[in-house]
Amino acid sequence: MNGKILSMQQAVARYVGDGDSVAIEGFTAFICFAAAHEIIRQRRRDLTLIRMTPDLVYDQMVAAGVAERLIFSYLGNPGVGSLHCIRRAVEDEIPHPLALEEYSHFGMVGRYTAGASRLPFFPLQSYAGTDLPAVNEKIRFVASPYSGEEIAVVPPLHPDVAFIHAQRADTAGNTHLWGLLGMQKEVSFASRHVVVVVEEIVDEEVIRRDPNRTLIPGLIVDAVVHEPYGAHPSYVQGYYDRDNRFYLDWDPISRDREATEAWLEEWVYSVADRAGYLTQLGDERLAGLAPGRMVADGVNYGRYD
Amino acid sequence: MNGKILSMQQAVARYVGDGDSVAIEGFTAFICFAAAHEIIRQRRRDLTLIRMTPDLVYDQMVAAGVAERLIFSYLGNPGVGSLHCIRRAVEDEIPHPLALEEYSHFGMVGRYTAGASRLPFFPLQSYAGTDLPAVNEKIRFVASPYSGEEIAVVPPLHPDVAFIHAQRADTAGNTHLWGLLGMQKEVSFASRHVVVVVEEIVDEEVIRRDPNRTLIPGLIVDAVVHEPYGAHPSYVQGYYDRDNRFYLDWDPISRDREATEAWLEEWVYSVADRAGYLTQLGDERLAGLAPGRMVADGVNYGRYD
Amino acid sequence: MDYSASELMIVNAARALQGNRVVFVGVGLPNIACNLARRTHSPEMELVYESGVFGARPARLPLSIGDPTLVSGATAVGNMLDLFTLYLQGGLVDVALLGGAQIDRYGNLNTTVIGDYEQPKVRLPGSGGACEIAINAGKIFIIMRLRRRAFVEALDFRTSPGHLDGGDARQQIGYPGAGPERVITDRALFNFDNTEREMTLVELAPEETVESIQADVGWALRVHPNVRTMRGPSQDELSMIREELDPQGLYR
Amino acid sequence: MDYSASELMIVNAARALQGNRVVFVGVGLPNIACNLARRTHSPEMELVYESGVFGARPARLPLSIGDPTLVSGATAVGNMLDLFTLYLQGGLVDVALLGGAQIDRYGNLNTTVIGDYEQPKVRLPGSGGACEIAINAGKIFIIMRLRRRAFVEALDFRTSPGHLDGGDARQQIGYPGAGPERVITDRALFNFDNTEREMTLVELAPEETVESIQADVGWALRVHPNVRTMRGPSQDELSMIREELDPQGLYR
Repeated sequence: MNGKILSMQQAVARYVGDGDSVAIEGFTAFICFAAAHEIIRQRRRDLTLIRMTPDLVYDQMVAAGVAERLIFSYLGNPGVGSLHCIRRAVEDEIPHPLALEEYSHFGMVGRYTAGASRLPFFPLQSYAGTDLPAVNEKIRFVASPYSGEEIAVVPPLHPDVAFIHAQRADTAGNTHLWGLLGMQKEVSFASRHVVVVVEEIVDEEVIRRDPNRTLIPGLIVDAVVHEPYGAHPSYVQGYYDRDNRFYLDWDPISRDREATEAWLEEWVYSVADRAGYLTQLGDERLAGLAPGRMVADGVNYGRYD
Repeated sequence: MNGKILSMQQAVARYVGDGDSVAIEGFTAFICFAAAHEIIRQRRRDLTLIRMTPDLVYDQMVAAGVAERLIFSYLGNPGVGSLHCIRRAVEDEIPHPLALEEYSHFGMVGRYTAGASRLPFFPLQSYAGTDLPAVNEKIRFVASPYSGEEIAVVPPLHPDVAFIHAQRADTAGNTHLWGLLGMQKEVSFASRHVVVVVEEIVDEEVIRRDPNRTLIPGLIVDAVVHEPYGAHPSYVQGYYDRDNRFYLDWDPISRDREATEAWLEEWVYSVADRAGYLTQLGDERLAGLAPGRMVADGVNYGRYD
Repeated sequence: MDYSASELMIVNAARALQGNRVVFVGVGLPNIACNLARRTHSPEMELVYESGVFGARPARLPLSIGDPTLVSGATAVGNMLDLFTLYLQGGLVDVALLGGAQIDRYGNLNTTVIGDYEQPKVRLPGSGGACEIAINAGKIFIIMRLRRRAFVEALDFRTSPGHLDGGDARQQIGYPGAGPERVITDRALFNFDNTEREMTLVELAPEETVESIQADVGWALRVHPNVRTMRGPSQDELSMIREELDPQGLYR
Repeated sequence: MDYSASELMIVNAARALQGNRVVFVGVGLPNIACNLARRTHSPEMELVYESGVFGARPARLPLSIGDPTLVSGATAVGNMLDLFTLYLQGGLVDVALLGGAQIDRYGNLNTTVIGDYEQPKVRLPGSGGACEIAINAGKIFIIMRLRRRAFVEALDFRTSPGHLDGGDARQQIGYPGAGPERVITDRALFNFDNTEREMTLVELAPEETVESIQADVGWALRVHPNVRTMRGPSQDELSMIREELDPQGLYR
């Protein structure tokens, strides 16, 4: 067991400082609420929060007052409605103002990719003829040296730290992820520090028997946190389903500032860690999220010696 | 069984015409010699051959006189030495002149990616300070609108047809490939027509039980050819090893024009198809290439209904 | 036969999808419409989701565009870079369904803010993938409820381009896609089949008139010489929606 | 002790790799040198191959940079776009080993042609990944046999940049990597530890002299004030090469 295995409390204490830029990614899946709640508990401030879809995870963090800036592409409670806490911050400066830096999904995809690839810019067919470049000076245009046609570009993005949830990793941080890959690989390569949070820690041989499934190499991983159900109420493919009841419940809670603070008190501040959160949630609630089995057929890589 | 299942003879007759640009890709692995030999047998002419590493497969095609142009990044018999037939064409115009369009590996990676992505150019950190841009006017430079720094760019590449060898596909052309992914995905998306050549045709459900393993969707596949050992003497991960003896044997053969033509007569022109080639090669030779087993652990995607 | 405004939109959207192979799907009404189309006239239809899924075979109504039921049993699932570069920008999407908080006569859409950008009255979700979808997809079908606050003379913010200022503006700017072809609402259907590429009223729901629609549209509405009546849902379509696609009636 | 010129190069290259975590490996001598380093002083060393393999654990001597033994048991295998963008251009490669048909005093390399490009006397393989490796890798070790035809005053073609025209030319042009740090040959070792970044003779094989080396170098050679003697292979190193890494003696 090497030194990369940390508790979430240790990982946040070590890799998240006031004023840092933090990316808790995962497109509608693998959203590491466990990391978000620990950051709230440790009362970080003035963070720049980076996510394509801020989702409930950043709605909660903004309500808790940890953020001063948001870099994103879609502000919504997927399938339900608005993110009321973020709207309160933007529309009414509650609990305090929140600066927005806004892209389209493809723009965020491009910023992560340019960051991961050490490119000065990423070209994409978007933005021309819209009002987005007028409100974000980082969106610019370059002329092709072949056709002369103009194409939009976005600059690299380098979060100070990324929290990436996945199914399994070995103790060195070599990580297998299956299902929606989102931009987990690119944001990891783009970030200065990477914390991988997994449902299971597995033997190195499990990873090496399927190297094409390795999305993130331990080489770029600073810490590995073993946190089962760490993505609840979002989901982990093959491990648990999205807890949609919570996504629906959050709508009325988040519309009301006091109800939101009461929720944060009950589910974040007054629990010590993820284990405490899960105990409070109850086994029955978790059992109801278990999917059936659909197992991929094994493939033979062959032994060549 | 839908209309995409063709014999190699049918696929070449339908998708390769004189003067076309053809990409038989696969970086040192999955090299579809079966397609190359059928193109030679059907005596196509004036082809533009596209491959990062022309390898023996294009050395044989150039010797057979099918090519007038080569787009590539590394001309060598990997681990052995030179490609003597291609050198004869370039140095001595035998059997006739061969025009070269030359990049680095990253440049070819970029051309395929730009083609697959419908981008006007692909930026890469390369070429500055070298003699390559002077001999290839397609390599150009663009200034970053952020830092002003210049970065090299290459234009999109769109082969008329790509032949992609893989382990398995369903009858719609949805293809699983594991091992060295090379640029098989990008060249497929970049090409006007795609012929997938596989060791095994499998049920659609085998593909759908592991969608992350699908490198090429049937959507972009025109034909599926079932051709076991179609990549010999190169290899297919988990199915057979590279036949290194042939790579070594080719060196003296290819140094001599008559020996090369005798080889083409014996192994290409005088065999009807891949089955004939394999019969001539013998089961013992093939049995000697069988790897041991190293099977990936199954993963559960879960059933969500 | 009794049906809701949503059901009328869903069946009309599903019918409009006929003949399209690859459809870029949003969640909600568009998702039900696409799945209805697959189960009726277009079994070969391939569903693409911006979450990175191609050829989804959802075993249940997806709760979001990232629902795990979209992954299990799909043809291919890659990262979002592949989805946006190879599939969308690569030109493989035949049609995409979009909606918005505001639309103008040329089918330009606003999903960003109501009011001033810096001091918004209402902060909307923003683009998501809509901006590049509107530019790169082969064509666009717009699905939204027809309300006065939505059909406006001038957008507060242009998030996703339709026909810009009309005419051949899209070709001038060099967009790969053809832009909005239809607007499907709960009260009327529109197309853009004219050289100005201006939204034109072509069908009315039974209880609507040209006047009742004009009353809720913020500009002088262009009307087709012979306006037809929207065809309502068939019994088969209704039972498929109510029994299979949206049993809980989330989108009733 | 009796050993070959290749073995002398291999052990000196392996020793030079000490302290480097991520090594970009070519096939042949460099591959044997890297595997020797892993099995001796650097068990933590990660091997990267341009074929898309990271953290290879080859069970046999790879026959090419795409040998299947590099895939089975590797840490991660991705496509070549990932390898070149995320790993190489991304700045994760500490050191890469390169060779060439011609080298000049500043460590610039030619692997493209001998003679004129259009009418070449000898058509060489070309760049492969060498051009971008020379630009992006943290630093470069050059491994090649010292011969008069190879160590030339002026290259016929500059395929991979070393220190260009010397001095701070690399920084001026904006390369991310530091460029050539050592040249390891069968007869002498060189470094570039001077402000002109010019190849400097620092070690000689036992039977060589400054004069015998100068005789096969096409320019007035810069010589370190106190030239040392190259350390030959140890018995352990030799037996590991001969018994485990290259039992058939392919690179003897």
